[in-house]
Amino acid sequence: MTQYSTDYTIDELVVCSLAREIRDGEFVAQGGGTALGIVSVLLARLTHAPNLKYNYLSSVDPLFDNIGPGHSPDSVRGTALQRNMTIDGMVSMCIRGKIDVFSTMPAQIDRYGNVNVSLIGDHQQPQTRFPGGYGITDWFLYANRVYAYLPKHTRRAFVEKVDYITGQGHIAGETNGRQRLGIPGQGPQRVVTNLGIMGFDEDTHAMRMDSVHPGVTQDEIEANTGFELIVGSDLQETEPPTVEQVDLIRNRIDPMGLRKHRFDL
Amino acid sequence: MTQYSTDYTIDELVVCSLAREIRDGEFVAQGGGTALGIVSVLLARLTHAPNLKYNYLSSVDPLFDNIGPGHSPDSVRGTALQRNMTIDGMVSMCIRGKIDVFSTMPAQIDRYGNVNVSLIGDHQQPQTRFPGGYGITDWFLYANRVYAYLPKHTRRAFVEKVDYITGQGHIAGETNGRQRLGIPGQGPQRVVTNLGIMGFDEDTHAMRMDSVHPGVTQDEIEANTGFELIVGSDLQETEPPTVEQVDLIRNRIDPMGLRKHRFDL
Amino acid sequence: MTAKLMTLEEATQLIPDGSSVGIASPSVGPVALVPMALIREIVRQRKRDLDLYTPIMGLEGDLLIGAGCLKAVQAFAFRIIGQAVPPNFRRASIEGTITTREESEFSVTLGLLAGSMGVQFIPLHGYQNDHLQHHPEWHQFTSPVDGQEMVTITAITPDVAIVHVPKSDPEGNAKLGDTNDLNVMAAFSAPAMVRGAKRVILTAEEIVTNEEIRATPDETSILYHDVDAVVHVPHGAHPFGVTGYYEPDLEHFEEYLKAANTPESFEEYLKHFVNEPTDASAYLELVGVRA
Amino acid sequence: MTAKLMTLEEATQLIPDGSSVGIASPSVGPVALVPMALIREIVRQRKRDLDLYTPIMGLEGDLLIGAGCLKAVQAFAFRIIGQAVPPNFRRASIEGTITTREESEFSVTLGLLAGSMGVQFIPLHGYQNDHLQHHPEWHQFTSPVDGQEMVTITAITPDVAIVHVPKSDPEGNAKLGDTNDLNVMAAFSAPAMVRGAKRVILTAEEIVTNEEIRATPDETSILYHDVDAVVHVPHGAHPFGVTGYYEPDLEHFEEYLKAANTPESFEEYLKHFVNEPTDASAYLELVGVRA
Repeated sequence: MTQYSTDYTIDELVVCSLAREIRDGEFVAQGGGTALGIVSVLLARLTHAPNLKYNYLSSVDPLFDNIGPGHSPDSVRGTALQRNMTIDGMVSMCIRGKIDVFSTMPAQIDRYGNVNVSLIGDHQQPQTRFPGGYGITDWFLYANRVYAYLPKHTRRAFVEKVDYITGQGHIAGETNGRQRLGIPGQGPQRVVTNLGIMGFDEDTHAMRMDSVHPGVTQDEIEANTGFELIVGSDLQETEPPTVEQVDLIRNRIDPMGLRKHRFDL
Repeated sequence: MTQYSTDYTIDELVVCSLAREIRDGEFVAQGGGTALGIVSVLLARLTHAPNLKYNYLSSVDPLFDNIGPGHSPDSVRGTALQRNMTIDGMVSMCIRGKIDVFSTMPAQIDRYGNVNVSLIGDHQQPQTRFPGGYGITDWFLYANRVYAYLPKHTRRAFVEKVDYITGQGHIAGETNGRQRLGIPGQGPQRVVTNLGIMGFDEDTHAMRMDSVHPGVTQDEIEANTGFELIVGSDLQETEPPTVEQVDLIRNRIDPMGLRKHRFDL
Repeated sequence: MTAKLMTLEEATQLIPDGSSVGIASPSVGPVALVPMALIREIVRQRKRDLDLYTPIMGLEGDLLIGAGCLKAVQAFAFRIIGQAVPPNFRRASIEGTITTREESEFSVTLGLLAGSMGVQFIPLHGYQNDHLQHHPEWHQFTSPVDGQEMVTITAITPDVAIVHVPKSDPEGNAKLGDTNDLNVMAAFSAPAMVRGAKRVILTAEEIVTNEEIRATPDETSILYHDVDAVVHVPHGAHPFGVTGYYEPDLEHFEEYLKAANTPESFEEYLKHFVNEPTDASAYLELVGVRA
Repeated sequence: MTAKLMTLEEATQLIPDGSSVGIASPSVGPVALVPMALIREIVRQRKRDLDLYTPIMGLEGDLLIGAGCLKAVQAFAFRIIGQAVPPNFRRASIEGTITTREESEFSVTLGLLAGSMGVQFIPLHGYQNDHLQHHPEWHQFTSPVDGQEMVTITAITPDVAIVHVPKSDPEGNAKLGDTNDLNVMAAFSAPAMVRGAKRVILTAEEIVTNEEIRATPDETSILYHDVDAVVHVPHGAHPFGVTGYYEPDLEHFEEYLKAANTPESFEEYLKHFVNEPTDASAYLELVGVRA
């Protein structure tokens, strides 16, 4: 019988929720700056998805299962199938639809899953400038399924319209809008936050509340979202991490707690 | 004072005529199957163009000056600046306009310098099938100046219209036709045969007789050309090879006589 | 055996009649990673109406033409190890029994590059020769950038790409050897066409472990996620030679050229070297190679 | 000295005010072939209105912005060795004194690839984000192949590309070292941007002979015909590190970030580290490096 953890932290819940979205044998890509995403991939590989394939920066399928400083991008390259796939190789792989799953942490997200990691405010004279999108623009178009996670579910992050579309979400109100535009990926699937898990309506593609984390209320999520969320007909409580998952996260994958970045504020 | 050879052969005259078209410091490219062209490049490098740069198949600027069997494509690669420039690198170099001079031996050529190395007769059911164009199509578009040489000046080779345009020549009657089509290279400059040297009129781009080889008459060239040649106002006798050139060709560059291919029939 | 590791017979069944088949590592000279054992199996299985994509068509394509497997061929050159026009190709051309789509070094290279990157086409200026009328997949258009006339060099994405490699693991992670030792075309086209193709069959001199691939990760040229089938075939490129394994069998090339000279003698060749040997090792015994 | 071998002062004069300048080997982390000595000379010569093309903008671009050399910058990320948003860039963005053309990994890669091959653009489907409105060089059009909406990712061809290399001969035949040791971006972009640029300046740790280049022809990554100027600058990437030569100076990065935090302290930094040292070796003495 599954034994659930009773002392998990919110970052661990988010890690486990993302890990559950990865199916065995799938090909997952992850950038370098998103420790929590990496922890979720390594957790999936150590539990239900032993055959997942993984591109970590330029290393193809490195075998590491620990993101401590001994497992920096450089050091894991030696265990890869290919040590330095250059950027054209990575772009090729993604355009050709080889990547099943990608996850990232945007600064803003809107009702249709458009994400912003570029700036807040006016394009020419923003109030805040972020580091920019790297490949987020591209993976949101070409990876098969993408996931977003946000450490703080607030009205500033969940907005009616993002200030800058770095990554394209769904096409408003159009069931097959992405297909019409020739976009190969299915777009954003789930948004995992410190409060709950959101999905998108199959027809209108508007964001929908799918589950509420233990101890959080539906009202709390609605109050912290800057637009009207659809409430799923089978709204559930989020499944908590298991004892095994928490043990793997804390003691094997991320003993230094790098996953807590921005969750620990 | 220049001492001319009195015992040169026709292939040697053609080699020297092509070599004279290469200016010092220019970048020359040459395919593998055209021994006579290679001899002309090596001759230019050993005489008036010591600083010419040379791409021989995939070897960038190999230092060899002998095309005997000891200097096969493989063996010269070790003296190159880059041993194996792959085809995308060669294509890039040519599209970007780095190549000054290219020469080749077509099966047919027409009034405007269109060349055919593909087939004789109907496209779907030809009478004769040749090995095809390799990069001739491309170099005729993108190399700055191209040259053709033909071992037998006949009405079958010099035709009103080639059976298959493998390499594009000039645009009929249009002074800047190539520019209008966005073609960067200047196109065919000279055609050297066993009888004479042809150029192209600056305005109409029609083929023009520029010089007649020693012992050949203007009538002979006209009789062996399948269309009406313009006769240049300063029609000359072709300058013969020098004693030095013939010595270099026979004793240093091509002691095996590979240049004679198709000239010795 | 993983699902990808299979026999020549099984792998060849991944090539339906009417498919476009690309040879990812074409021959320029006699040393080349041409999957000859697979080509012979295609003949043995009497595949029909194949459309061959190969930058340079040599003995391998001529064998397929002579055996009646091809309806069309696309290449920028037609030559056996840099010399003769392939005899069956010449005969089929003159008889009009094969469709030839000739192209050029640039169009092959840009088409493979487009396929490799997953983009639809790469545009080229000025390309207005007779190749154009044989390529319905190339479209003339006006550049949205500067209004000039252009041609789309459309991505080359064969239904099945086939390539012989020195080493592969059972999943299809493969090494081509020092790419500087490959010919100028293959060093580019082998990885590029493998990426662009819808399905990929590797034949390999050696099957190595995944651990061996990971031990030298800088040498991996083909990755498992592009590969559908892996077949272990020692001497799989004969009569071509493979660097580090064996020299080309130049006498066999001569024997081939002589045989292909007439339909009758070519039938004899096919019978003797392709159809009668019961498998790849019987062939090797026949040509005097110890596998 | 050949015509290409010159001093930093001379080479920098090949960059007119208003030019677009591309950094062919951008930094991802602290080990990178960034031509920092040349960047400092650009500041010293008070170049103005430059348009910087760099896939990832780090300390080098931030220094140019803080010194008032740039009018615009194009990149897919803005980060100093993978960490902080560059302080001068952040300030200039908020004040509106710099034009930012953000793009993505795909658009940079395809733009560099187009420039490298000499083609006008590479088409991409579905690219309809907010980057688009900042890139007048990208044109929306209808695919002549299948009628779908596309964007031209137009070739990236800066007026001048600059790159630091371990070894070059006097003509500009250069080695980048083992490209597997370069970062994921630079291993592709260094040779690609050099090909696409109208003019190229190399700074080199060592000047070697042409014979030395020919002795290991498989290691030549940049060829003379693309290069206009070669400058010998040992430790020319400091504070970045160069594999096989020196480690990055991480303390200097920290010092930079602290200084760039306010315009006043950045002015001090500029004065002390860029304008006051009389030449590259005076700089190295100042930062405690023995050249």
